[in-house]
Amino acid sequence: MKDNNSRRLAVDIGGLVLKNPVMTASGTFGYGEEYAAYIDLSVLGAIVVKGLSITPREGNPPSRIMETASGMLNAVGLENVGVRAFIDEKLPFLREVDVPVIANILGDTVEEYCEVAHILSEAEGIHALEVNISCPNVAQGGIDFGVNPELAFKVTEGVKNATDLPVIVKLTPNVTDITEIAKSVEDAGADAISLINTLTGLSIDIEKRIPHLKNITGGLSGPAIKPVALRMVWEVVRAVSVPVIGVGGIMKAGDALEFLVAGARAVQVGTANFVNPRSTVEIIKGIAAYMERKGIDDIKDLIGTLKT
Amino acid sequence: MKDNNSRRLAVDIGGLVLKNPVMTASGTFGYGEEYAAYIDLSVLGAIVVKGLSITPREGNPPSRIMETASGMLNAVGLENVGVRAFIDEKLPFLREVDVPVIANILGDTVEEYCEVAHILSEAEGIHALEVNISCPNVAQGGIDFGVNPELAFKVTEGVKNATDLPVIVKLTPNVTDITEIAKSVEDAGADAISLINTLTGLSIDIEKRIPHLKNITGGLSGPAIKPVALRMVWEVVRAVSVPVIGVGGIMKAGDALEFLVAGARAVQVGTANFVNPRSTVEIIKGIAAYMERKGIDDIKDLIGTLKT
Amino acid sequence: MADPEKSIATGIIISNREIFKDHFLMILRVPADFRASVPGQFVMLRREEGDHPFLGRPFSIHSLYSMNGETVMEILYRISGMGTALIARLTADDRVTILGPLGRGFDVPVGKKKIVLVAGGMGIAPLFYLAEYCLEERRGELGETVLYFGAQSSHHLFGLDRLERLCSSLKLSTDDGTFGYHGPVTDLVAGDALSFERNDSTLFACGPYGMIKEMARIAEKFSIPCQVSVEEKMACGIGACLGCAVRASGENTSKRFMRVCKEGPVFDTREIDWNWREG
Amino acid sequence: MADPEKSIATGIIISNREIFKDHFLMILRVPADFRASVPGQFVMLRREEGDHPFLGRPFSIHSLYSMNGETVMEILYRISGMGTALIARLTADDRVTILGPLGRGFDVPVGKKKIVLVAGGMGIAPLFYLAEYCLEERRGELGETVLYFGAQSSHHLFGLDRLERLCSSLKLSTDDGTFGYHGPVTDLVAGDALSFERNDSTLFACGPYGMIKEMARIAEKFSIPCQVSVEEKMACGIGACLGCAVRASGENTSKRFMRVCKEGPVFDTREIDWNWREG
Ligand SMILES: Cc1cc2nc3c(=O)[nH]c(=O)nc-3n(C[C@H](O)[C@H](O)[C@H](O)COP(=O)(O)OP(=O)(O)OC[C@H]3O[C@@H](n4cnc5c(N)ncnc54)[C@H](O)[C@@H]3O)c2cc1C
Ligand SMILES: Cc1cc2nc3c(=O)[nH]c(=O)nc-3n(C[C@H](O)[C@H](O)[C@H](O)COP(=O)(O)OP(=O)(O)OC[C@H]3O[C@@H](n4cnc5c(N)ncnc54)[C@H](O)[C@@H]3O)c2cc1C
Ligand SMILES: Cc1cc2nc3c(=O)[nH]c(=O)nc-3n(C[C@H](O)[C@H](O)[C@H](O)COP(=O)(O)O)c2cc1C
Ligand SMILES: Cc1cc2nc3c(=O)[nH]c(=O)nc-3n(C[C@H](O)[C@H](O)[C@H](O)COP(=O)(O)O)c2cc1C
Ligand code: FES
Ligand code: FES
Repeated sequence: MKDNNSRRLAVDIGGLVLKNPVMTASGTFGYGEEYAAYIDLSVLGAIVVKGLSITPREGNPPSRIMETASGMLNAVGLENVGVRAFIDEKLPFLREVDVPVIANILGDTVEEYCEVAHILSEAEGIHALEVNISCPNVAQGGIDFGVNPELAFKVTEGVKNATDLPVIVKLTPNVTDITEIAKSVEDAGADAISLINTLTGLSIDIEKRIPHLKNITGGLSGPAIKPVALRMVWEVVRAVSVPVIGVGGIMKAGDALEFLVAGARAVQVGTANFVNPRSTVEIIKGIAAYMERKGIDDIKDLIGTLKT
Repeated sequence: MKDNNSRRLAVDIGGLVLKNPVMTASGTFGYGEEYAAYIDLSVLGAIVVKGLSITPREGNPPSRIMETASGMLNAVGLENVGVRAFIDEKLPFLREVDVPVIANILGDTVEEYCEVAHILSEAEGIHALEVNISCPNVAQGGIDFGVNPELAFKVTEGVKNATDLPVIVKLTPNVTDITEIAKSVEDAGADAISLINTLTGLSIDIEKRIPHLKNITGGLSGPAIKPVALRMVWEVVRAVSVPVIGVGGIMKAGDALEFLVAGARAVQVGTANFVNPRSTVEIIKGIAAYMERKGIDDIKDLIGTLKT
Repeated sequence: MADPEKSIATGIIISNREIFKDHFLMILRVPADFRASVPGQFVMLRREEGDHPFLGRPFSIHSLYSMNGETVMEILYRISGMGTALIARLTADDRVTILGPLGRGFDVPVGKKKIVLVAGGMGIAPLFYLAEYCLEERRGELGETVLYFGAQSSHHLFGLDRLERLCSSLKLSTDDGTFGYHGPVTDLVAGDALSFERNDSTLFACGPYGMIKEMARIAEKFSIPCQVSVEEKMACGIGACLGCAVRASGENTSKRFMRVCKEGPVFDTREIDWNWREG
Repeated sequence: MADPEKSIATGIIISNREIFKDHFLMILRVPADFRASVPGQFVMLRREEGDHPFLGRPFSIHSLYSMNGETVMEILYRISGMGTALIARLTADDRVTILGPLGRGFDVPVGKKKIVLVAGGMGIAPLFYLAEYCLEERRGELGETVLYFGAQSSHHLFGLDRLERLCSSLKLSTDDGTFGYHGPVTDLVAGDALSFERNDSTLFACGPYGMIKEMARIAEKFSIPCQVSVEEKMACGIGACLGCAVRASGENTSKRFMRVCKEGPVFDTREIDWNWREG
C-alpha cells in the first residue's frame, strides 16, 4: 500500500496489517468518537480504545489530573463502560470507520482478563487485543501483574488461550528490568509488546499540603517520560523477537521517528491528543515527509536502523 | 539556630546538623569552587561533591549531555579526580568555607567503596559520606549495586564498617520497589537515605540515526522526573525510620517544599544549578518566606505533614 | 463528520489587560466561522508559542460578537496558577490556539419568565454572556433578568455599567462589606427565593464550589430549577481523558461519574452528587 | 569571593534580526558593569520568560562595546535546533538571562606581528570580536591582521564591509564557488602557510569540527601556533557538570578530558586529541 507521497508506511503487528505505524494510546482517545470532529479517523494506523473490564468501573474520585513539567499525572483509575456496553454502544460507531480497532483490556484476576478477551473475540469489529498488565492483581494482594514475570506470563497465556485475535501485551515501566517481563510475555505467546504505560508519580499542593490527586499517586505521561520510554523500547527490541510498539511522550513526527529508529514497529500517541487533537494526523504526515526527504521508500528500511 | 527571618531551619541528618535543609546534589556542583563566584557557599545546608573513586576516572567520551523536555540526559560517566587528588587539591578550598561537606563515593567493588570511605574518613573536613550505589558491580557482571537488595546491603555494611562518619546511601529509581532497597540499606546501618539518582533514558538524533549521547543511554534529571522522585520519597519515608533526603527536579522553593511536606528531612538541588547558579540560595530564601507566610516557626513542624 | 480543519482555531489577541489585581480581560479575534456558541460553553485555550503550559486551560466564553466584520471573543479570567500566569503575559498580536466552543451550555427554557443569575466572583464570566444572550436573542420572550453578584470586595464588582444595561436589576454583595450586602451572595438569593415564582423562574449560577453547592441547596429547598456551571481540572476538554469527573446523583445509575467537559460544564443541580469533592 | 549578584546579568534585546536564512544578529543592552571580556569568551544565554529551552545555550561574544553610555553586546548565531529557534523568536525589549563572560578566550601573544584569523561559517562570530580587539586594544603593537573567511555560499559571507575596516586583508572562499576561492577555506590557508613567518605569526580559527581539525593539521605541518575555539554541548557553562568534555592530547596526563567551558573554549591545537569525536 502506498500513501499519497508514494511511500510505503504499512507495518505488520502480529498478523494485523496497519496502513501506517501510528495508533492512538489507550485511555487518551476515548472510544474514538470523541475525535471524529477533529480528524478523519480512517487515516489512523489503528485506534486503541480505553481499557475495558468485565463490569463497568467508576474510576477514582476527582481531582484526577494535574499538569507537571512537560507532562501530566492522571489517576482516572480504570473508569470504563464495561465490555458489554462498549460492544453495544461504542463499537457500532467504530465499525463504520475503515480503521483497525484494538481493545485494551484489564482485570483484577487472570479469569477476568480471559473473560473480557473472550467476549471481545466474539464481537465483530475488533482487530486485536492489548492487555494492560499494569493492573493490581487482587488475588495476589494487589501487586501489579506487570511487575512480576510469572504473573505477566499467566495473564498473557490466559488471554492467548481465550482469543484468536492477535494479542499485544502492554508493559509498565515501573520495573527494574523491563526485558525480563518482555521475555516472559513473549514466552507466554504474546504476538507483540507495547510499552510504556505511565510512570508512577506524585504531586503536592503545598498551600493545602494535600496531594493534587485525590488518589495520591497517578501515572506520569507526556514528553517528560519520552527518554525513559525510548530507552526501554530499545532494550526490549533487542531482547525479544516479536514486534514492539513504542509509547510515551510522542508529540511530533520527530518523536515517533526516534521510536521507529530505535526499533519500534509502530507507535502510539497518547497525551498529545489532549494538547492537540490533530496530533496523530500531523505525525503520520511528518513521518511520510521525513521518508520523502531521506529517500526512504519503505518504512521497514527505517525501523531499527539506529547506529550505535 | 534561627535564620534572618527568625525561622528555625536546622535539620539533623544522622547526627550531622545542617543549618537548613538545602544541599547540592552530587555531580551538579563540581567541587564547590565552581559556584563561589555566584553564591556565598556558607549559606548552604551542605555541599555534596562529585562522586569520588579510588583512582581518577576519565568518564565517557562526548557527547555527554542532551536536553530533553523539561530535563536533560547526561552520560558524564563517573569522571572524577580520584579521592586522593580531591583531598589534596579540592578539599583545602572547602575547608575554608563554613559549610558541611559530604563526599559522594563510588566503586566497582565493595572493597573499592570501603577504601574510598576509609581514606575520606581520615581526611579533615568531610562531614558525611553519600554512597552512590547506582554503579555497576564489576564482580557481579556489571549489575548495579542499587537494583539488588543484597548488593545494596553489602556495600552499605562495608562502608559503615570503614568509617565513623554518618553514611547516607543514595538510591537509584530504576527499580520495581524502592522500599525494598531502602529497607535493605537501613538494615545494613545507613544513617540516612537520599533519592533519587537519575532515571535511565535515551534520545536519538533522527537526522544521523545515532544516539545523541556517545554512551547511548544516559541519566535523566530535571523537572521532568520530579513526580517520580516525589512519589519514591513518599514511599520510602513510610517504609524506613532513618531520615530521607529528597532529590529530583527541584528548581524552586515550591518544589523543595513538596519534598519536605512529603516527609523528606532535607533536599538536594541538582540540575537547577546549571540553569541558574543561584538556585540553592533562592530556594533557601523561598522556604523561609513560605514558613513566615504560613506561621511555621520550626521546619520540623512542616516536614512530613502531607494530609492524605 | 465535521470539517476537521475548522475545529481548532487560532485566536489573535486584541488586548489582554488587567482589570484589577490578578484579574484579566482578554479580547481576541477569532475566525469568522468560529461556530456559534451557547452561553455556558467554554474553550480550551493554549499559547501558540512554546510548550508552557503543557495542557490547554478551560475558560468560559465571556462574550462573542461581531465587530467591524470580525468575530471577537472575550475571556474573563483570574491568575490562579502557573498556566493562567503565563496566559496573562500575552500581549496584542500574540496568538493562542482555541478548541471550542465545547460542552453543554445553559439551557434557557422556553416560556419561563424570570431569569435569575447568581454570580460568585469570576463566576460572572459565563453569566455575562448569558445575560447578553437573554437580552439579544431571547428578547421579548423572557421576562425580567435579575443578577445577584457577590465578590470579595467592592473593586471585584466590575463591569456593573455593562451589566446594568443587560439586567432588569442587580443585587450586589461583598464578603468584606465594602459594597452592597455584607455576606455571601447566596444569602441574598435565599432571602428573595420565596418571592420567585416556582414555575416561572430559573436559577443560573456560577462561582466557587461552596457557592454553587449552596445554590443546589437553595434550589432544592425552594423547588426552583437551577443550572450551575461546574469546574474540574481538564486535560482534553473533549470527553476523551475522563479527567474532569463529577459524581452523578442517584444510586441506580451505572454512570457514577459525568464529564464536566462533555455532559457539562452546565448541569442541573439535581444531576450532581454534591459530596463529590471536599471543597 | 566575587560579588555574587553581578555574575548573572539580564540582557535586554535591542534588535534580533535575520541577516540571511536562519542566521541572526542579536544586539543586547547589558549591565554597565558587565565584566570586561576577552575575545573568544562566551556567554550562556537563556530566555528569561518561560522554561524553554530548559538549559542555557552557549554563544561566543561577537562584539561588546559602549554606545550612548550603555554597554552593548552582539551575538551572531544560527538556528540549529529547538533552542536557537526559540531564541530567534525574541524581539526588541524581550529579556534574556546571561551568564558570563565565561571560559578562556584567545591569547594574542605579545610581540607577534602577524595575526591570521580563519573563520568557517558561524566561526566568524568570535573572530570578528578578536579582529576588533586587535585593532582597538593592541593597535600599534601588532602587525597585520589577515582574515580567511570561508562559507557555504556567497550570501553567507556577510559583514565584509565591517571586516574590511578591521583587517589588513580578506581572503574569501565558498563551498559552492559563488564567491572567492571554490573550496574549503583551509585550502587557502594551507596554500599561504609557507609564506607565514613561523615565529612571528599566530593562527586563530573557529568553525565546524572538520575545519578546525584541519587547522590543527596545518598548524602542526607548518609549525605555526594555532588557537581554536571548540564547541561541545554544555549544561552549566561554568565547569560544574563535566558535560563539555574534549579529550586532551598526550598519554601521560592524568586529565584525559578538558572542559570546553573552563579550560577552553579556546585551546592551542596541540592540547587536543583530535580523534576525540567522530565529526
Ligand atoms: C468549564 C470551565 C470554565 C472555566 N472558566 C473560567 C473563566 O471563565 N475564568 C477563569 O478565571 N477561570 C475559569 N475556569 C478555571 C480555570 O480553568 C483555572 O483557573 C485554570 O485552569 C487554572 O490554571 P493554572 O495553571 O493557572 O492553575 P494551576 O497551577 O493548574 O492550579 C492553580 C489552582 O487552580 C486550580 N485549578 C486548576 N485547574 C482548574 C480547573 N480546570 N478548574 C478549577 N480549578 C482549577 C487548582 O486546583 C489550583 O488550586 C474554568 C474552568 C472550567 C473547568
Ligand atoms: C563556546 C561555544 C560558543 C558558541 N558560539 C556560537 C555562536 O557564536 N554562534 C552560533 O550560532 N553558535 C554558537 N555555538 C553553538 C551553539 O551553542 C549551538 O548551536 C546551540 O547550543 C544549539 O542549540 P539548539 O537548541 O538550537 O540545538 P539542539 O536542538 O540542542 O541541537 C541541534 C544541533 O546542534 C548541535 N549542538 C547543540 N548544542 C551544541 C553546542 N553547544 N555546540 C555545538 N553543537 C551543538 C546538536 O548536536 C545538534 O546537532 C557555540 C557553542 C559553544 C560551545
Ligand atoms: C488519562 C490517561 C488514561 C489512560 N488510560 C489507559 C488505559 O486505560 N489503559 C492503558 O493501557 N493505558 C492507559 N494510559 C496510558 C497511555 O495509553 C500511555 O501508555 C501513556 O500515557 C504514555 O504515553 P503518552 O506519554 O503518549 O501519553 C492512559 C494515559 C492517560 C494519560
Ligand atoms: C551531570 C550530572 C552528574 C551527576 N553525577 C552524579 C554523581 O557523581 N554521583 C551521584 O550520586 N549522582 C550524580 N548525579 C545525579 C544527581 O546528583 C541527582 O541525583 C539527579 O540529577 C536528580 O536530581 P536533579 O533533577 O535535581 O538534577 C549527576 C547528575 C547530573 C545531571
Ligand atoms: S477534560 Fe478530558 S474528559 Fe473532560
Ligand atoms: S558545560 Fe558544564 S562543565 Fe562545561
